[in-house]
Amino acid sequence: MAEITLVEAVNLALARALQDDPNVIVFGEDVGANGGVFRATEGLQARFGHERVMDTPLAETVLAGMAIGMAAQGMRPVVEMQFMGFIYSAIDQIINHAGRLRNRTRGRITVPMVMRAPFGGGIHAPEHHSESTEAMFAHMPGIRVVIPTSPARAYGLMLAAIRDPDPVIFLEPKRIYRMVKQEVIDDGEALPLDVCFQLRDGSDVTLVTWGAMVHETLQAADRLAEQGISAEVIDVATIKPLDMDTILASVAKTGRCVIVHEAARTCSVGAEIAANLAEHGLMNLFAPVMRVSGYDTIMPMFRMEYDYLPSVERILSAVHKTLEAS
Amino acid sequence: MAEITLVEAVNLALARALQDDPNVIVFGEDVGANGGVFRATEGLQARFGHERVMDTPLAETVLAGMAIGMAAQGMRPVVEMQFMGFIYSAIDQIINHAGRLRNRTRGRITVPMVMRAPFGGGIHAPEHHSESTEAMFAHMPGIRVVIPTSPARAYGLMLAAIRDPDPVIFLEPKRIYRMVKQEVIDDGEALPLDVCFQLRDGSDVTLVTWGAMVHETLQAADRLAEQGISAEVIDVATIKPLDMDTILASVAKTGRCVIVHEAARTCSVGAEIAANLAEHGLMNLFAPVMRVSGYDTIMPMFRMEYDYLPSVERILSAVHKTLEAS
Amino acid sequence: MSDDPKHGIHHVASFDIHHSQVLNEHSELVAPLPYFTHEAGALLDLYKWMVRTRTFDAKAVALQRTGKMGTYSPCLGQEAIGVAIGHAMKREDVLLPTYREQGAQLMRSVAMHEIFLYWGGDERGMSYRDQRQDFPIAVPIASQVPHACGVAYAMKLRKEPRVAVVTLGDGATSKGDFYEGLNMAGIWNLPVVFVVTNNHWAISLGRDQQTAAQTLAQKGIAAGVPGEQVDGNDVIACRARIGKAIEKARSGGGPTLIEPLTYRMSDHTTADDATRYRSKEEVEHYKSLDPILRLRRYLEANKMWSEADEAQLKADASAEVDAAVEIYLGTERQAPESMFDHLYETLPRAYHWQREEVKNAGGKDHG
Amino acid sequence: MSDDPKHGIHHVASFDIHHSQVLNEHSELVAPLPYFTHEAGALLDLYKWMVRTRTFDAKAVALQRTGKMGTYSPCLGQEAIGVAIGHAMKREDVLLPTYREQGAQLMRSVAMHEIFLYWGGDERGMSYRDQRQDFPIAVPIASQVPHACGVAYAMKLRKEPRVAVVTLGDGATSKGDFYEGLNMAGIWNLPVVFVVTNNHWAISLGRDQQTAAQTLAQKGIAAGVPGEQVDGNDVIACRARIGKAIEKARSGGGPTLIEPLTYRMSDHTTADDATRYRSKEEVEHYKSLDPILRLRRYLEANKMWSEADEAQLKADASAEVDAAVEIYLGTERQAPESMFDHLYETLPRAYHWQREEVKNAGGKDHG
Ligand SMILES: Cc1ncc(C[n+]2csc(CCOP(=O)(O)OP(=O)(O)O)c2C)c(N)n1
Ligand SMILES: Cc1ncc(C[n+]2csc(CCOP(=O)(O)OP(=O)(O)O)c2C)c(N)n1
Ligand SMILES: [Mg+2]
Ligand SMILES: [Mg+2]
Repeated sequence: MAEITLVEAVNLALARALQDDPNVIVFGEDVGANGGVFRATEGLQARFGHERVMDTPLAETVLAGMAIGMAAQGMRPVVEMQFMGFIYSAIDQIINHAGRLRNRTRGRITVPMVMRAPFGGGIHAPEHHSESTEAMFAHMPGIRVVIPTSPARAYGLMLAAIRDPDPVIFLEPKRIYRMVKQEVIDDGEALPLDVCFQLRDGSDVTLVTWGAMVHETLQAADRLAEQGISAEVIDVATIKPLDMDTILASVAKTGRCVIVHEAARTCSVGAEIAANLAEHGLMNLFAPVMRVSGYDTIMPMFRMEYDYLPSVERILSAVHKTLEAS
Repeated sequence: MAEITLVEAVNLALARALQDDPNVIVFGEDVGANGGVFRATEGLQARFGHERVMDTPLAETVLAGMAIGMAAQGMRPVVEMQFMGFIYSAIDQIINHAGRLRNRTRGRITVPMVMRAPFGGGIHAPEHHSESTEAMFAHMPGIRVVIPTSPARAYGLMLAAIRDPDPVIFLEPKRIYRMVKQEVIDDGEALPLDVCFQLRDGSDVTLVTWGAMVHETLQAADRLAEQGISAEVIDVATIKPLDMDTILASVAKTGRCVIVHEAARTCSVGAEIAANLAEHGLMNLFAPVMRVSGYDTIMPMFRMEYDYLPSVERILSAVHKTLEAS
Repeated sequence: MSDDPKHGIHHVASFDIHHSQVLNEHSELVAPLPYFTHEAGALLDLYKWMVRTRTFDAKAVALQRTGKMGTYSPCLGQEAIGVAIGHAMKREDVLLPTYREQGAQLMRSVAMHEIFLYWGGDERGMSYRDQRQDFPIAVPIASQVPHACGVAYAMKLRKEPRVAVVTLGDGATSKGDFYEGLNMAGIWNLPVVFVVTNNHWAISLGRDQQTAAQTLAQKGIAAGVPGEQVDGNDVIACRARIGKAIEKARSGGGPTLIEPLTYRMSDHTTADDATRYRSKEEVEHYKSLDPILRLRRYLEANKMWSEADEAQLKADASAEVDAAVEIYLGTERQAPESMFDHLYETLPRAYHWQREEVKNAGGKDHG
Repeated sequence: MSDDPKHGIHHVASFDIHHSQVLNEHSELVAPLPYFTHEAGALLDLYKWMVRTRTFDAKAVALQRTGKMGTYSPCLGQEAIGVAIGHAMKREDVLLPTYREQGAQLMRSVAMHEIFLYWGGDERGMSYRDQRQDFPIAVPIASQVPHACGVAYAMKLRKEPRVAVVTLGDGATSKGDFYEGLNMAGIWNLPVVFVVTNNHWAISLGRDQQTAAQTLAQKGIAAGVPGEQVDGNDVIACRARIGKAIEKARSGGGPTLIEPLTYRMSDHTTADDATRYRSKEEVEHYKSLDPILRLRRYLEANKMWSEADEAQLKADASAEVDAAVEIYLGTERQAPESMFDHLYETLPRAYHWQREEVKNAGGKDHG
């Protein structure tokens, strides 16, 4: 078993799903001969044919809507949005239809679709190619929002997303598409879609994160360890539904929480986690819940993008503040 | 000076702005002869002509985009989205352009537009006509989100929104469009766009709310008063930027906070407020921060909509919980 | 611009739009009866379904007016189109309707009381006990068009001889969703028929303010999809042209756009007051084109229909509608916690407490 | 379907699409020189700007390749269209460009170093010191079309004799924004010209997979907007037709859609590898249609241009580009807190602490 990257794991899971289930189809802009602009769909069209792996015109509204129509007919469409910056034309279809059809029809029509999109900054991409707006989707009822952060989790969560009977927004942190390699066994095993993954065990502070920020957060945990501070690291992974049980249990143990994310701060998933702590975990908190996040400003173009993205220092400084607070 | 309703106050402010500034124009679906489906634009076309008050085809993307183009040319467009349920096709234009053009061009092109939309439930409207998704907009950088809750505030905030040099999403709680009448003086005075309004003074608990829920929240405060509990009531009014100073000061005084809103819970504006309390107000809190909110489910059709909307009882029960907690 | 080789100008492409009619406003045949009428009783079927639809529609308005139902969108005057669609489709096809396709929906086994429930604010009005595949109406205008392309793609991929029929209004043609879907259908030669009902109004916006295009049928040209007009108050022509388009799609011939020309005789919905924006004269004019009257006169002139038949039909239709009203009014509210029961296949743990809270909430005091 | 009154079928409307050319691929005039060429030096101007654009474009690619700039989208082979637009527009008009309109942008006083800054990841590349009204490129494809309608509406309302010119690609024509904008322009007869550059590719999607429509020009028919094709590698025809459309719009004649036919000679961007999805033969074929070579041969044949002129022009252009590179590379980073300085006219109090935090953040350790 060779070691593979996160984007290769996405590809592996897609191939597996296409292989296992004739209802699975993959489509989007440039996913065919080009293999997707990040090569996530490389080789799939050659292997599974033009009817099951289709290049489409540039039209995100109809891409989303077609996925809904296909899913309503019992297919398992996996539609790619080329970048999260272009997903907004699909929002009407997601919030008004994908997330609602089961409920509207009392279970008669269901929408087992997956919408994939690479997201996040840090790869020196052009304007509009680096945003993180997962919170907008987390606010919508009736859907799931999933973010993998390792090759193994990308594989297992993607399979779970495709097999899930409800719509899943699957956001891929493109900065770490090729950052690490890991052995991934193509055994068709899915991972659960509603639990956090605990990446580090710790006792002094809980670091909660998701997406590419796992990278900085783990580094911060290493540095804290050097300083004798034991940080628990949680990868939320399924942003919606949110597994607060795991986070609350961790904070009950550590008494401190720092949430780290790339997205703009206001009404972010970080806000939701902190709000839950203020409601259900308050009495366990020794210190303010800190959020180290993207700012409430436009994601800068790439010359300044690393001034925007939370750094290891910003995480460390927040942790130290929570340690001083009590 | 006659007493007028909230929707009449919107109309009065629009007329005033059209009168005062030739750059102001009003457009949208059915805003002309029909006066808007809620009559917010009643009489404006007759008074200001078809070129400044225009009926448009049914096409929310281009409506939003045209407003941006007009604003870039120095006009002050006020575009109506007929219901919030149909605003989603405009999101791409708002997040990718309206909120960004000033920043992208380092101030060269600005977007002084207003997008109005009635929102919220409780009027026995058809499907898709009752949602509250203000949090999605509050997450977007570069814009303002404003929600009036009285005729006077509707008038003053609308004028402020139109005069503001940046894009404003102006959400009108339609359940209270005609609920109360109030004397409004047509003096052209705008209200500030970045402060909360304190509706009641209190010392035992802070109730924070916005939109139509102001109605239930004030009633809850009355009932609490009968029980000898003094509740401070804050109408957030400008959801973005969020005036946390006022809220934090109130909670510093009361030590307890209950946030009341119609919108779905996850990643709501309520989450943002609670998160700020967990970060900046923690040491003042005697009790968990409670959110009484819409549920994380599809807004039900009207036979069950009042099971979804926070009720006075739900607010009271939350307040009592915070009082018992400490 | 015209062909002018001396000035370097060459003609590249030509397009034509046609309109068809079979039974004109005077109930005269202006064309031979189309093939489908060879089936015994076909015309009578169309007639009966139109009357049934109108009876249903009138009752729905009455229910709203008497406070027993919410806002409702009548299909008065447009019955020919819905019934033509319902008659032309096969059971296994899929309809993606607007809120004025009651005729088609009833013919496709949506129960009358389900439609009442829907406008009565109850989700069960979309559960369609006897119709498992058709979509419920899409309230966000034109957003159903992309779904139709997806449904049709699935049919095509699986090589099933089935067709998706999507209906929309003149107003819907201004929305990007419509055009994006049309374009997709063209590229993939999908088995989908677009019925664009031009009833001349989109709430208060008249057809001529909706687009500068001379016809709505020509919008197909933008996507390489053939388009045509048909007299939308002539149920025979509607049934013939829509049927032809459906069978063409079924046999791999690809999509068609059909623009039936008709008129919204009612207010936009029961919440609307059309006198604010259109003239009585206009409405009166269109009354004379009524699709039901038109066919009835033809049937009577050809001894296919009598006063007695009419009386019987009306009585039957009323009885049927009244029975549905009874079911509707007798339907208990759903349990409040049901708002969580169809959110996901299995409600995630994260929301269990919310379901419990709704379930246990006593009153709903909103002052 | 054809006219057939006996079967109740009547013809309603006809539409034609034409293509124009002035200088063919062999550099022969196939039409009289258009009016604009009567202005002395007009042809030379077009030529010089095309060469200047290509010189700039090649340098931008080189900067990216050597790690001095980010991803860039070349306009190689499409220079005629941009230059025709730039030449036809008046200063007071407004351009809403794509990322391949460098020719037009340079002619409209966008500085070369600004374009470098943009692709170098610096917002100041959109501040256009000498061009205050034109839009920066819209990265979300087709989303600029609605803006153009708004700009044009403002011009019309104020009775200013100005025109908005919006450019887009073949890929953009599949997006609803394009169609919605086109429809608006038709209804309100707006002073806007849509230049739809058909370069046969949208990243890896070929023109024929983009739409089943025979031409892109015919998409105008859907909105009642006249559409036409023009040889996009013939700068003279482009300038003539685009100029004509602009002046028509200026004088109240309403919108036009122009489809210049050309070819994307380069990869989609410097991050793309077009050999994955298209053949060498195809690229080679289009090389022979090069717009710059085509005009040069004509100018030389007519003694309007010499080897020496060419050498001088190239030297001048290179010097100009090199000077811009120097400014670009010498431009200091913006202060990090500047990310808050153009967020609102006045930064709301709520965000002051964030600005302070960025300002005071020392390192940016990301491992
Ligand atoms: C996207 C969207 N925008 C606005 C509305 C509000 N609305 C409901 S019906 C309607 C007019 C529709 O006109 P048309 O498509 O001609 O259908 P008709 O009502 O005539 O059958 C409008 C604007 C909506 N439902 N969806
Ligand atoms: C809405 C949107 N979807 C996807 C993309 C990614 N993307 C960038 S360019 C492009 C192709 C554009 O093709 P075309 O309009 O023909 O312009 P060209 O590149 O040929 O000049 C795509 C899909 C985008 N920028 N915006
Ligand atoms: Mg209509
Ligand atoms: Mg192209």
